[in-house]
Amino acid sequence: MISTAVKKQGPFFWFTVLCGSAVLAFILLPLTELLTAPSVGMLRETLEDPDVVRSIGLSMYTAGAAALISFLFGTPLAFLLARKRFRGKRLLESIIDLPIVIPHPVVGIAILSVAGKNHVLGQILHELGIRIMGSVTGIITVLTFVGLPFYINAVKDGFEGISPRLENVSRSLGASMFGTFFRITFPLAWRSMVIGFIMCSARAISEFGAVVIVAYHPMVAPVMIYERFEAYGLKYSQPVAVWLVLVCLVLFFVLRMLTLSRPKTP
Amino acid sequence: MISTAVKKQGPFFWFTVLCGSAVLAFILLPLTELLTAPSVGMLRETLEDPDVVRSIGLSMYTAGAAALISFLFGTPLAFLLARKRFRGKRLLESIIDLPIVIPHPVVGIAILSVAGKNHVLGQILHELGIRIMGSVTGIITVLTFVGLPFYINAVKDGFEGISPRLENVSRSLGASMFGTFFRITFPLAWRSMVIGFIMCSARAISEFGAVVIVAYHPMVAPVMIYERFEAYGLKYSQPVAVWLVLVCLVLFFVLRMLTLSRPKTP
Amino acid sequence: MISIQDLHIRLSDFSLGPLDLVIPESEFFVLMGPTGAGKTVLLEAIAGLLTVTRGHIFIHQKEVTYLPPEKRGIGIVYQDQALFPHLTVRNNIAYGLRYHPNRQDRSGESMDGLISLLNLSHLMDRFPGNLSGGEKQRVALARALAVRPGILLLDEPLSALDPNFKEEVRNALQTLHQHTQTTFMMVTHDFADALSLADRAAVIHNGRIEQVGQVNDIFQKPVSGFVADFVGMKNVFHVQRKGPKLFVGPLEIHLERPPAPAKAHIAVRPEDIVVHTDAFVSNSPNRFKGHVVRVLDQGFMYEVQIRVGEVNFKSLMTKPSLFESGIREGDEVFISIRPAAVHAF
Amino acid sequence: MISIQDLHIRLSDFSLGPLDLVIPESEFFVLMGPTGAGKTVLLEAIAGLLTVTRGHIFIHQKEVTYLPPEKRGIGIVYQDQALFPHLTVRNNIAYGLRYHPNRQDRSGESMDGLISLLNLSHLMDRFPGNLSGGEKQRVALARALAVRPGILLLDEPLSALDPNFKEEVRNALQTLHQHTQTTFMMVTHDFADALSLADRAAVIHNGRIEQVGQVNDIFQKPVSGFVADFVGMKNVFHVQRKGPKLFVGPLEIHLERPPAPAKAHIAVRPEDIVVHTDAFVSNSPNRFKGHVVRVLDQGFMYEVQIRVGEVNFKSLMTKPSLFESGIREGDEVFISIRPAAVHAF
Repeated sequence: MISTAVKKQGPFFWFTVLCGSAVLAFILLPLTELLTAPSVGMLRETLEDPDVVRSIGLSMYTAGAAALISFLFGTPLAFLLARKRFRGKRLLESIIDLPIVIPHPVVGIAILSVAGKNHVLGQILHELGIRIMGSVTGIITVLTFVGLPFYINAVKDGFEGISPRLENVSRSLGASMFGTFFRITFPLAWRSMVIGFIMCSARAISEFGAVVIVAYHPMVAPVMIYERFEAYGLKYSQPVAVWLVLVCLVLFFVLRMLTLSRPKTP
Repeated sequence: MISTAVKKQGPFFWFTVLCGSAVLAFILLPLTELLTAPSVGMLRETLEDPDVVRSIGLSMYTAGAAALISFLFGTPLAFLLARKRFRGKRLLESIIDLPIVIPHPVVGIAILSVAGKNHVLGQILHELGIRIMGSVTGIITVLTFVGLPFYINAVKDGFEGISPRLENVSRSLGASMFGTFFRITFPLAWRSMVIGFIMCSARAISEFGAVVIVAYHPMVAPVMIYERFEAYGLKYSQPVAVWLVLVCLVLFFVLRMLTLSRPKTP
Repeated sequence: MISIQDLHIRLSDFSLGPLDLVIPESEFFVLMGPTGAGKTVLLEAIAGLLTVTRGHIFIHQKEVTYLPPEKRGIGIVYQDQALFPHLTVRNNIAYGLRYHPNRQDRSGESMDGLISLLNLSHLMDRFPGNLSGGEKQRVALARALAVRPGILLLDEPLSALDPNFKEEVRNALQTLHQHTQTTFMMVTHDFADALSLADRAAVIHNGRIEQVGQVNDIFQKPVSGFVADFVGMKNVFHVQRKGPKLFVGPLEIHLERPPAPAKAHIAVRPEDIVVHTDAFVSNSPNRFKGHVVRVLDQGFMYEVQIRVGEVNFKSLMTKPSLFESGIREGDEVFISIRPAAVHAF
Repeated sequence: MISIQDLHIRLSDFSLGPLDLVIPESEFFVLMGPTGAGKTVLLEAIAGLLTVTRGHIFIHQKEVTYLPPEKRGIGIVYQDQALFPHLTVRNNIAYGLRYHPNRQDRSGESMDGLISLLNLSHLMDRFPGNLSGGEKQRVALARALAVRPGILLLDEPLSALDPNFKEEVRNALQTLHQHTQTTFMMVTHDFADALSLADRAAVIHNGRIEQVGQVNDIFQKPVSGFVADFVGMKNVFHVQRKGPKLFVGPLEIHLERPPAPAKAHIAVRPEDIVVHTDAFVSNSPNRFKGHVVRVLDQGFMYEVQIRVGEVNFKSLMTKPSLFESGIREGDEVFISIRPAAVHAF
């Protein structure tokens, strides 16, 4: 009797399952093939190559720095967007999302356009001894540009989830807005800041097109993968790619865990 | 009397405005510099270069094709995710989001890994005469991989906004699930499909790192911008970049308009 | 006719059944019960929108338990109307006709009849977004009935409507039921709707039927404490018998007529418990002295809870009368209950 | 003391004022009014959380109109308690103390006093997430009062609570007001709370004060149709005078005593309008024949609307009595009103 309980699903249902399986295979097949292609020995050997370790380290360092800059400048802006209503707010939000849609090499070219010597800003940077082209500074600038929207949007959502009444009560008890932010808003929003930080880092660490324009050297991991592929072919680029993917997957699963276990603020 | 109505904002407010302005300048300065750098003459001249027109055309064609494939395979999957509860749904959603976090050159390498001759799938493709490496097919495959999650997530949200009761009523009136989907669900969700289509296209058109691995030729616009930059320098890459950015901005503003004017389904 | 036999439905957070129910041809049947009792689950199971775990559903002697909804010939009308927002009123109503080609010829006629019966002719080219709640619900009724279903399920069709539209739709329901052969099965939590529309009714609770029968009987002769409470008898007590006398705790309760020996409970409506502040102004045999333990605001009324020894009584007072009497929590008061107001079951 | 002069607040979708109000030191003042009347806006303006468009707010003779909230010495307690979820009860209560160093020495004492007064000592190391609604609200009260504010604003502190917790917090409010010098200003829509707690009250409507005075006076002697309606007098009519006689439309209305000539309205509570089905069983001079135009379900009661000629009366009946009398819409009925139940204003 119980067996009839599984009501027969219609053809439409099986059609959606079929399409879903195709999509799943399309995403998972290349990734599993990539991860299983190099032997363990090759993976270990790759890790002993100081260039590889340096490039992955540089990728993590520059992506982290970009996320840190986003945290410093983006947090107050996210708070402003979450708490205030003002004219032009939608325009401002659109501008913040712009870096998401700009083609990646164009981002690099746009940044070099202001950093060049025939631009006022470029001259100022030159006199200060700051170099964008081919420098770690340049890489961080580019990665901040592509990662910033992800940080701001995540943290804005986080701030919107905190009742402004908590801040009102804090101020009525004598705390200034600065004090209120550091004693109430910040401790309650740190989780969304971590989420924003990870999303920003993940986006930054996977960037290639913008970085390769601004700085082929020093070499971040995606550029090194590209170079190995161009110079030695698929087989020699795979082990580096596996290591970089693993870094990204760790970030991704930490992010998922944080997002799914997210408690509601009362 | 009215002048005192503008209550003095505290220092915290001005601090957030300051940070906001810095972020705004950081995003807008490079973009405006890029857009204003080439003269009108150079822009016109660039448009007369058949290579440029061909590459932008190829970018739009391949991005559109990727969005179309996402539409065909992603729509049923999005419907499944929006309507059914099942075990492993969160895992499935995580897998669909995976392409977002994979570094761009790694996407290309992963796709080549299954398309190579030492992989079963690659052999099948080879026998069918389908080439991935250096072909339009390969470009479309790569762009579909990076764009698919954007389409599925947008359309899933759209389906979730349509009451399943409308579908229930349709079926109680005699329509099958296929009939119901085409007469009720599809006409009500087309807006979110257009949004998903544009988001997928925008993501695909801006991709560089994955494409450059799979196909340097035929040349999509981001690859051409990169080549011009490498071969002739910043000044010669800018006009092409401007035209590509304009295409992206048009997509972006159509998207914003569609998103903001989105009506609630009753 | 609907016949439900030994129905079980298990959902992740709710389970319904075992449930047996027979609703004769052309009846107007009402399903009542508190939120979460399973009213909508039962409706959706009959319509084929939910998977049945066990049991059988027959429509006109034909088993439909595992048929898809489009093969059952059951119409459904939701509280939120669920009109197709992208279709005109005309196309909403005609939506199902293409799936019933054998009824097409007659349906043209039947549709015109429905449209004039429901007074919709001036709305045919409008879109649902521009209609009032009452108009929407009338369109939903026309759409469901246009394909001449054997059964029409109505999921609280009146409760989301403004009072003036409620009347309009209630009248429409009455008219439609008179003019069609369709069996109506309506979920409601409003007694007035049940009383004015239905022949028979069932009270459902925790996925099981508590009582089924004539609407008046359910209201006047509840068979269980739950139903008594549900129909507004807030004072339900277990009684002990000592010879011919009935006791609730230490209090002797007098009834108009001695109840049958099987009846072990009594119920009193809160408005039948009169509260006095001063002394025994009543000559009822049921007079007790107690104190007010709680005064609860209930919108137009206050529920006053009076504790007499170990027994809690609930009385209903209007706001002005509470205010004028000056009764507050903790006050000593006197209550009286007419013997005729005491129901035994 | 709070003194508000010519206050105007313009928000994007609401405007308040002109509004003048004086609340003396240590009073328990209640602000009543329908949803959207501006009660919370007024409270937030006093607390400094909203920008004032025009006018002045004085606290203890000192103008605070443009001071930031942290410089006003005004406590605020919200309906949802707004406890800091990441701090223990102890740290919630002590939160404001560091900003009041001159009160620190005394505050240690005062905090202990508050904690025992509010019976919170066993909860000090718990987090707000684990507390009941009543406990949360008591912690919110302790937190607000720990810094000894001159004014305590309470935004419907009782309305989100379960009935049993409501009583607990109401008692706490009463105790606190007796033990502190703080002026309490509470928003509520519950008459029982206003009657049991407040000295004086104001009724606010569309951003303006309709009536201000003793709570009992507002309840018994409304000065406007809106207030009469708000306190539950649903039958408000304009009267014409013909010599000594009073008419509502064509109906002559008898009062116990002839009203002052300036009074042009009468009001009758719906529960004072008695509906009969059979004939004139009442000997009231106010007896009219009409028909039922609508029966509205209001939870425990039905509002029965009776049209007598051009005049609509609203009566309140319990569900069982409506059912027993068999009254339905369209029926012819008879109504009677005692002269003593007619209020003039």
